[in-house]
Amino acid sequence: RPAFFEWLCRMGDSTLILGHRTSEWCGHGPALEEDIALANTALDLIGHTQFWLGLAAEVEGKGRSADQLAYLRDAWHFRNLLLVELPKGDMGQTLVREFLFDAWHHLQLDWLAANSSSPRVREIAAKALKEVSYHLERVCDLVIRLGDGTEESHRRLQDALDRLWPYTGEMFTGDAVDATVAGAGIAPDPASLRPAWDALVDEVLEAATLTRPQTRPDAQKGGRQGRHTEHLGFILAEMQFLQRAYPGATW
Amino acid sequence: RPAFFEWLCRMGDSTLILGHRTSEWCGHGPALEEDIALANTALDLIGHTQFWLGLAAEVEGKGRSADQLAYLRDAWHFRNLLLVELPKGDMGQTLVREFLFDAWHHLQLDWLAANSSSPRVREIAAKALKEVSYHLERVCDLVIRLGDGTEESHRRLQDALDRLWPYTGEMFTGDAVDATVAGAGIAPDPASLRPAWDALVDEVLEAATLTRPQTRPDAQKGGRQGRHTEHLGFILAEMQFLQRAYPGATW
Amino acid sequence: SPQELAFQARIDRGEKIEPKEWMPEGYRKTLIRQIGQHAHSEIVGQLPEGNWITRAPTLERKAILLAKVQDEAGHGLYLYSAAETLGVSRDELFEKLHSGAMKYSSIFNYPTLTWADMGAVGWLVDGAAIMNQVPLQRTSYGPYSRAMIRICKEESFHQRQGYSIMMTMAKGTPAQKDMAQDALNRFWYPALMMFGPSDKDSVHSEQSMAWKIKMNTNDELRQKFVNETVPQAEYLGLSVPDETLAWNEEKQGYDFAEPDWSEFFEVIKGNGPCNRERLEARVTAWDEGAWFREGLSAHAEKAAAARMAAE
Amino acid sequence: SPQELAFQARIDRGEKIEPKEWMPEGYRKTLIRQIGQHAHSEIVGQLPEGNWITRAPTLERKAILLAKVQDEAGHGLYLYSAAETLGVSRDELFEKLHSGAMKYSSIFNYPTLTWADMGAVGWLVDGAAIMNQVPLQRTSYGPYSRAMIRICKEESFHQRQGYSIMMTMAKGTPAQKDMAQDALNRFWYPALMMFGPSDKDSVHSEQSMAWKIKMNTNDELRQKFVNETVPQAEYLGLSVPDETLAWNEEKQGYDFAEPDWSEFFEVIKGNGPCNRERLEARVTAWDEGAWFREGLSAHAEKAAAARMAAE
Repeated sequence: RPAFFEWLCRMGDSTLILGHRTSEWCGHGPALEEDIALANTALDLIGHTQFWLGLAAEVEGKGRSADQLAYLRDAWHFRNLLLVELPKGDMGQTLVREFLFDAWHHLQLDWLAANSSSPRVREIAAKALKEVSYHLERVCDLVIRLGDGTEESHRRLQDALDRLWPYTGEMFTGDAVDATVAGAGIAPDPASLRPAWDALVDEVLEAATLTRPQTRPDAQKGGRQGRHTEHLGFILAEMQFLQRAYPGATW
Repeated sequence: RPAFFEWLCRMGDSTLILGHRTSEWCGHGPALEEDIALANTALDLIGHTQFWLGLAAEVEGKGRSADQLAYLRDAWHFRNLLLVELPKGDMGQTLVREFLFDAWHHLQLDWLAANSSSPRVREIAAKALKEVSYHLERVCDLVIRLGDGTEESHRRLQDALDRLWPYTGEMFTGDAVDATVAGAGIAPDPASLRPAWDALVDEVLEAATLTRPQTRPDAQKGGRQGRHTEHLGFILAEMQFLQRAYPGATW
Repeated sequence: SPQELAFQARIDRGEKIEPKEWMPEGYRKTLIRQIGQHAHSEIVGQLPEGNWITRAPTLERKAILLAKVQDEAGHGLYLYSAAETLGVSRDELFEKLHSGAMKYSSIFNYPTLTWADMGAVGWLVDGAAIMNQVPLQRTSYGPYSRAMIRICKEESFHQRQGYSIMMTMAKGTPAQKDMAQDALNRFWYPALMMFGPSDKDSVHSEQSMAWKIKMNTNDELRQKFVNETVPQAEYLGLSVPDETLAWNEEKQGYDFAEPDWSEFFEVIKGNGPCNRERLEARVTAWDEGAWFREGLSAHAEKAAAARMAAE
Repeated sequence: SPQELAFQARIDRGEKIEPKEWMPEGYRKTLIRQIGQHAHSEIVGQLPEGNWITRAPTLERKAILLAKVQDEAGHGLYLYSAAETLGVSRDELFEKLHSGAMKYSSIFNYPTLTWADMGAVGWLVDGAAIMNQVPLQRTSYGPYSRAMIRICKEESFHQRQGYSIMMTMAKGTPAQKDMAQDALNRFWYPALMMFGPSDKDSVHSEQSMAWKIKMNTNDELRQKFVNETVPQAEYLGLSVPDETLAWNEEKQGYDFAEPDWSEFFEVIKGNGPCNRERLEARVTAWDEGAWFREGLSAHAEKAAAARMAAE
């Protein structure tokens, strides 16, 4: 049960923080269609967060709500992947990050919707899967078009890929929490998703004329255990301000 | 007494927020000497803040401390000039902002140290005056050298000046609080400092080969009454995070 | 001319004018200006609300605000499409926005300073927008009229959400109520300004009314807005910042103070609190997005060439 | 050579070598590398602490932290000046830092994640630095020795401030104590790594010891650090994250676990948590400051030309 809570926080914190980063683009996108798509993606991710953290709060059984989990934990209690907390960077970094994450997210939700021993998890995953299928499709298409676009768009995407690659291994690195949750049939062994992820990533990178980095994919990790980058503290200071400044108020 | 409190907050909030913006440069300056000078300026400004808000807390007499004033008020209770809350921009904007502010700050402290009817205000102003004399001297020198440097350094300083000019009038625009405090002999009528400020600014701009903007200097105002720009909220979310997240803790 | 008379007759009969049909050059130009300005307002209007998305106080409020800002971008899309039917491209309109040749609604040059502003913007700004837009559903130009029908549906939803934020704040802690009152104080007069100067000072009105591009006078709409909004403020327990406000039995409406029109013209001239930042944000987004748009075009050309070669 | 023998004899007698005096090329090169790396560490070392200045929890702590970061820049200045006496300019050294040809202390590639890290950095990182630097006050190269004397004075002040933060946190609320423990957990082994790999794996040690550029072995200093720090941790009521830690009566020192040297070499190779960001921050500062430096030079030239013309 504590492992299940922990795992749910990992799911919900990752969607929350990626939703936050994505929402930073609102009104600042490179084209109107992109503004709409990014706001829509952020909206979906915040929706997933409500489900995951809502269930986490229930499983914890200490009377906390999804909002309390989102707004009243400090950085070292957050369990998101490091990948999602990195600055949004240019649109190349934003898209490549979403691509690397969605490729995993989609596999994860697909497994959960079909196989999880928890009916609640299956239900949430099934809802989220539809949206994430669309996110993945859209972002693969953009990565291919921009990778195989101009020299500059190619360079920007390759730079983003090189920069983000060391953060991808964390998605597939299990620990005791994962072992417990996988043992209970709730979630897959993280490592088991790697081959399918590799295959999809390779396929898209090839179509995009991008080169798969040769650097270590697992150089950066710790987010899922609460050891973050210096960026998360700033995200939370901003995100949590009102709940912190006006404790107990209803909004 | 409420006017005196208000006026002290205006002094302390302006030094606090300018100190915050200046400290954002730490480790990111264009030269080592500049890193040192900016950290030193920020340090002085935070020191002044401790004095002004410390006295404000005493005058208020409600048992609040300088730290509580700094860390537990929301944006609409802050009384700083809008000028000091604008983003730091490039070094040109940072220097021109400091120049425009220091030129006023120095005159203000000079008057206060010599003429204020409040011995406490005279004392604080006398201490701060020494430091601010040095800030002003240093920044005038840099504005002159960069204004009359390369084409690019000239352009950047002129851009900064044009951008910041509409915020300068607020330093000289009095309201009922100023009238009360001036009436009590505590502080000068803000408008009375304008001729000396104009003279200094004109002299430095001429030496710097910069052009005094012809736009309205008073287009932007309201900070001293609590109507701020959208930037202040983000400053405070960051600055106040620990005090908000861990209420009542000792640091 | 007989053509113009026939055109006016069609309008008078309540017919819709469609893109391929003949229209006077002045009609086209006025429409482009009006629709373009409206589209720009939707786009720039994302910014003051976007400013609070990352700080929304609950997940639910964050989701609602995201959806709203997304809708605004969508409205921009409808409106630019409507303008395109008049022969002006979206990129041309953007260029005019960025150069300052076209305006957007001045209301978006005011900052959003507290969360209560998300309420005030929804309640007052969207409220005033709806007041302007509802009659435009019956405007003479077909594409514009249809865009307005879609937009109005969503806007009234936004207004209700804004009012719900105001309600929660006004019934909340003392600090929240203060924030709500402060937001009303700051947005009241700018909202009144959204209807434009008094009709007697308004230049284009008469011809636009005849063409059914403008359906009501500015003063009519402003009066209607005040009549509807004042009871809503009372229900919230907030005070409208106008000491002269009083019910006038005779005209069955409120007497109210005019906004400070000199402020209005200052903001139009570029001296509003956020003019520079709003425009800079849009220009920066556009400039920094150039490589993205060019990348997509280049790929589309390559793909088209590849298809040609394959045929 | 006889010259080298005479040089070594001077060092053995405890004389100081001064800039204009003859010195072996290896001595000069080793010193440049060591002083330069130390200078770079001061500059890059501003970043992890600079990260918390805007979030310092009280005005007093903010002022102290600002003063500390300012001191670090000042130390950089002394050290670059000392290196300049060996014939290498500050700009050349910067260039080598930016290209990756020269390193800075790996400890600064770890992130500062909570306010307690400001305590841990002062206590452990400055503590380890002092342990390295105190003997260097007696180093054979005059300018380096004198820089070290000034620096050590300030560093021990910083260490006390760091310890004071740890003390306040460790005696504070449960959350603060957790933060303090977490900071110790994260910084303990990286601090041990600051002394470098075990002497048996260290390449340059022997010659440097003979030249009195290096005064103690890495293992000696590490042992000394552990011996001093463990009781300080106990006094704080915090646990050193080393289950094997035990007092060894015979050697009158603690037995302790070695840090994970594979992690050390990974961080050196660039795979630490913050390598990319730290270097990027410095390179960005330098590149974006080019116009500033060029502006000042251009003005200096104009002023010099004007003086010449006037003479």
